[in-house]
Amino acid sequence: MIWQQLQSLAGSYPLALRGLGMTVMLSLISLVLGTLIGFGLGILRTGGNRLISSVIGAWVDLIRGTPFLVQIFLIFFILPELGIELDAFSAGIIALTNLAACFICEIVVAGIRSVPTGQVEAALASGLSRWQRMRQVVLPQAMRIVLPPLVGQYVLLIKDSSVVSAIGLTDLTRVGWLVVQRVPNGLLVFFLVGLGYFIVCYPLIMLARRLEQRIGAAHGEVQL
Amino acid sequence: MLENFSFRTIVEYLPLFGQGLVTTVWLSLLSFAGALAVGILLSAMNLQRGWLFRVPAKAYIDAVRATPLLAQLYFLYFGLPRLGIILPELVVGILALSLNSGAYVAEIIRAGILSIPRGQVEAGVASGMTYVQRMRLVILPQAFKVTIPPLLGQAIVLVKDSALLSLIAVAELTRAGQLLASDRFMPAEGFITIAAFYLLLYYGLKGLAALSGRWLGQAGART
Amino acid sequence: AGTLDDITKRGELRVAVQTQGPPFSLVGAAGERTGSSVELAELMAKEMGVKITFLDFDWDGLIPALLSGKADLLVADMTPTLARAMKVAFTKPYMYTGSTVFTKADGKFKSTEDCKAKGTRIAVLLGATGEKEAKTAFPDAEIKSYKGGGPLLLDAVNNGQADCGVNDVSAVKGQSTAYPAGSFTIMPDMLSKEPLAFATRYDEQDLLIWMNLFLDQVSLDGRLQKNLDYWVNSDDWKKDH
Amino acid sequence: MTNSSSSTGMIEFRGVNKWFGTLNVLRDITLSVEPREVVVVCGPSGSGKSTLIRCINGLETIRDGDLVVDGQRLGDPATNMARLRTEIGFVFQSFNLYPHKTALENVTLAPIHVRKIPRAEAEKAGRELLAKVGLADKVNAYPAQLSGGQQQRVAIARCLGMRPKIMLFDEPTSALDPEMISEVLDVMVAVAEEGMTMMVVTHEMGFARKVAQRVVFMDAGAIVESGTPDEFFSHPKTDRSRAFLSKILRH
Amino acid sequence: MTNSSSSTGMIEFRGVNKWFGTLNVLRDITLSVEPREVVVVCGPSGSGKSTLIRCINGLETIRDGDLVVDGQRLGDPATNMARLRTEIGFVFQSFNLYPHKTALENVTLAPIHVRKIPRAEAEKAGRELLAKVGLADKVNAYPAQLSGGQQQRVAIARCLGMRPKIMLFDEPTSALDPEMISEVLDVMVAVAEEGMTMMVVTHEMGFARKVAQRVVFMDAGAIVESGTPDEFFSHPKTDRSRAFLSKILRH
Ligand SMILES: Nc1ncnc2c1ncn2[C@@H]1O[C@H](COP(=O)(O)OP(=O)(O)OP(=O)(O)O)[C@@H](O)[C@H]1O
Ligand SMILES: Nc1ncnc2c1ncn2[C@@H]1O[C@H](COP(=O)(O)OP(=O)(O)OP(=O)(O)O)[C@@H](O)[C@H]1O
Ligand SMILES: [Mg+2]
Ligand SMILES: [Mg+2]
Repeated sequence: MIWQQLQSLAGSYPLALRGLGMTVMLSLISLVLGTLIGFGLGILRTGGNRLISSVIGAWVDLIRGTPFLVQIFLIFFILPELGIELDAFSAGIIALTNLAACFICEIVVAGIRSVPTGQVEAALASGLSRWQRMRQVVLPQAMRIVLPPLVGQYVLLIKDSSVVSAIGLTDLTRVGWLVVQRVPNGLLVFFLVGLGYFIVCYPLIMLARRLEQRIGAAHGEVQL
Repeated sequence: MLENFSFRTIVEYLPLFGQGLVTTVWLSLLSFAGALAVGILLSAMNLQRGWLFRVPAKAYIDAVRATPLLAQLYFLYFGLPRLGIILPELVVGILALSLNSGAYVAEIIRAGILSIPRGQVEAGVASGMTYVQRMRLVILPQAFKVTIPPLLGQAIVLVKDSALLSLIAVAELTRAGQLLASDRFMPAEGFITIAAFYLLLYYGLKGLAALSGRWLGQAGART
Repeated sequence: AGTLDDITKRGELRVAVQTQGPPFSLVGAAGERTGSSVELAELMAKEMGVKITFLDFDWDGLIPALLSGKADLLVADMTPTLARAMKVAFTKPYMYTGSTVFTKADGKFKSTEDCKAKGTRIAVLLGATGEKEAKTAFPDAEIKSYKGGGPLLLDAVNNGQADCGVNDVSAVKGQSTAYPAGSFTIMPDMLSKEPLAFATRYDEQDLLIWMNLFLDQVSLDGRLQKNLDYWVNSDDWKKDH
Repeated sequence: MTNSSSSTGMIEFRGVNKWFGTLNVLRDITLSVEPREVVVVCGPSGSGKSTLIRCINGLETIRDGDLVVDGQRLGDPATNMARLRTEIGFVFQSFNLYPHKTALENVTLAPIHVRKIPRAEAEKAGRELLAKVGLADKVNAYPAQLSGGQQQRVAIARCLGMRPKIMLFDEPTSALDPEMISEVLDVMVAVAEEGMTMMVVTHEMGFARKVAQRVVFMDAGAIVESGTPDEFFSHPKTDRSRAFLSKILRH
Repeated sequence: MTNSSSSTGMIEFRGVNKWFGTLNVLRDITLSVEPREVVVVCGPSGSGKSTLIRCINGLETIRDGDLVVDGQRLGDPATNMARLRTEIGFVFQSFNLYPHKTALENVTLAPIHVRKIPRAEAEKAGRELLAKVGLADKVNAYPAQLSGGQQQRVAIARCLGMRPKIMLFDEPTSALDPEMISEVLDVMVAVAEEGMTMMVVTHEMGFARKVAQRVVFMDAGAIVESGTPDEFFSHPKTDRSRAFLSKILRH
């Protein structure tokens, strides 16, 4: 029986590849955009302007506090009532990018706040501009704090991208659900789905670890 | 969908949402407690110098982070019975969430600990504190402050992930909304109500995080 | 202009489907979309003289897709309950089915009566009509509502996480074929008789009238019966997909 | 120079007060430092010396009184603080080196990014400066790999590298041995002689005697006495300063 | 005392070498400090003084040679380092106060948790110690709210509070004004007279003359000269130390 199931599974590989491709495309685009926007929001949020900071804060709270499924429904099904018609892929990208940006914003804010004030003072005292202070002094040190949760977030987002199947995109998880109807071995099918995600996520985790070590070495790593 | 939005139906379903909310809350609380325990254990293993503990901890953390909760849930729910272990749905659910979130928590804690300046560790060492004392008195209190925001983030992720448990027949908040959507074909009412409840939980968690931050943080911010 | 005019102008019929599994809607080994409902929808588009576009949603997205106008009609094995009909317009039923009880073949639950024992664990699908019927038919049992499709129920019963399953009889028959023959006992008696219908919106009266006429026509000329015989009443489809 | 004042002082405190909560850490400070003047600030620990000079480049804000630096009033919306700060060098009591940058990078960061000096040139100058403070062989070391005195010298070199108009030093030789102190002070003297305005918090009385035009003695947030080094060391006017000086001399 | 050695030295370096990468920071150090002896270590910046005393409580590991402290050989598996360290007080060059604890909590943390002294008693002793170093009014301040010199005094009080057998000070008065230096040194002298073994990295020659039994002069990782303060200051034996001393005296 297992043999027959495997055979049947093997036949589904074009579908699986399509799903994997969709997952990779969706997450890649929205992670890149989300990171850029998220860093921007994080920097703006710590920038000292009360109004900007609280508007961003409220938005981030709203997005972090509600299920992604609902967000994607609002973008895909409700926005048209306001005259904004989007195809499923664009809606998925917008929803995922927004989600990524909001989570990354919080991570960046926490990282920036962790840099000792003496560092900012030193940068102030040598007349670095606000942006130079960020770029040269604060962000590089904040990255130590930011990197691990950032990668955690990337990986979570790659997995969150599966929610887009609710608006009709066939991603890797959806492929799993489709295949499991013909090959009723959920354990096997979802093991393979898991493997697919692993192939995408693991290199990312490894990359982060390498970067972390490089940063850590320069700082003189803590020996506990 | 919005023009015929029916608050009346939502009110009719409120008891169901209430039950779901209660389940989500206690389920998430237990799971997060579990995740903290798993995370602390894993990060302690991961920070050891010898490979004996570090390597398995790292492998576990990577494997869990790199695969979706859905697959893990499947593995626990349908895989364990093949090994002769049949657990009730709720137990499997809490177990899955704890084990999953624990891996993320472990990374968060590790990052927090590594952010403590080396001098702090040395000061503890020099006054003859044991490893545990150093951790408890010097490092963790400082690390916790850096750690609270990402832990809050993880808690939120966990609360929302708990919706996946409806897959294995656990009746939580999301399911209440789905019922409204499928019995009455009122998806907008169902899902927007869920969102409102989750937002409520989110602000609750945020308040807790702020409280614990103040409690742990006190005034010693700079240097 | 009516919906039918729009469809003609567009040259495209947009049909929301849920790929919930054989025999109604499935994705074949080669990735092709097929099944009883799917073929009926294709037939509809052919009669309209337009091409068909399938929008594939999961259960959560299905109704929003129809209500928001992303799709013209909704083709799934959906029971037209009166509560649901407050929101969407159903066609007349095109077939009747019902929920049935199934158990693991070598288990100790041999009949529907066995499943009524106190504490029996009954697997049902979240939100499906089977869920409600199980509650009335098995008042003493523990109802477990799963989400994610019929095969999951079979898996749960097969693995021993539930003692009995309740689901649409055609779905159970279609989906159990993926297991070795004789894995499950499917009870001959049905818990209920329920119609299946297509759904559209109340603001699409012209389309609704057309679809009802379509159903009349295909049942008169036998094309409906042919479809059901191939997909639902036999295993013939398995040879081709 | 929109908000220039009548005085010619490079740094002008006029009735400045500052509080930390209930602690009046600067009391009615009035002090004018002329261009090219070198002022040494001394006084007991906790008397407000660091706070005083931190105010000058706006790291601390003042509650009342006026503080005018290089003709620009601090706290005035028209004052471009970032611009002003490029003209003020600062050496922190706790160094505040950038831990993620090497010694050389610490020194060249501001010249390259603020002064827009070409990298190659800035690095050449940086190397020379580091050599001057005896760190030719530590150019590529990170702060965590440097001894306390080496870190302090990097901090001094970082400040000198900006070639500002005003230099503020907060105990710049505290971590140095006597030998190194005199070398570093020599570097500072050479800079002072090029015509820079300097305020130095230090207890190196040798340095005070040699280069300072004025010594300011603070206690409990107030300026108790201010005069030429000769006056101050030989004829202290107040009991407080006499007591302070007697400890130095005894010891 | 399983691995006690024949010698009676409280701290015994025997041919100790240490490398940082390619840098031989400690070269063939052989040095024996008797119980109750007070040794002053001096030498130019970067000569390895901090590294030397950091080795004694095992903050740095040595590559070869033996280091025996209180009869226990470091690096020996039988040595309980945590136990040993409770007997060794250490004042860091960079203070390393706990930023999340008040001054008093910094002082009482180890006595309460390591020495298991009842909290009330530890706090009473802590308050007294802080008063001795002139910080009676800063008991509840956090490190970030203290001036440099105040932080350093908390660090010294924290070390004294443990009442260890051996005390190691790394430039304990670098951030203090001369007045405060003499007060803090008086506290240290009082402690020394109670019979503690002390190694003090300092350039306060006044302190050296007054309490040290021995002065050790280091350069480039090696001990160049070692002798009584009188010998060292009046009749330095090597050119290197003569040059070093001439700078101190000149300045
Ligand atoms: N972690 C490290 N990695 C590499 N080199 C180091 C490290 N720590 C110290 N060094 C180097 O070792 C040498 C001795 O350092 P040490 O801190 O012992 O000097 P020191 O005598 O205490 O100087 P100071 O009086 O300036 O504090 C210095 O040249 C320093 O650059
Ligand atoms: N952030 C703060 N909050 C509260 N009090 C503070 C703060 N910073 C400094 N103080 C207090 O202000 C006073 C002056 O501090 P300052 O750092 O200016 O002293 P200082 O003269 O530089 O002393 P030292 O020579 O020890 O460095 C001290 O009593 C200190 O405790
Ligand atoms: Mg100061
Ligand atoms: Mg040192």
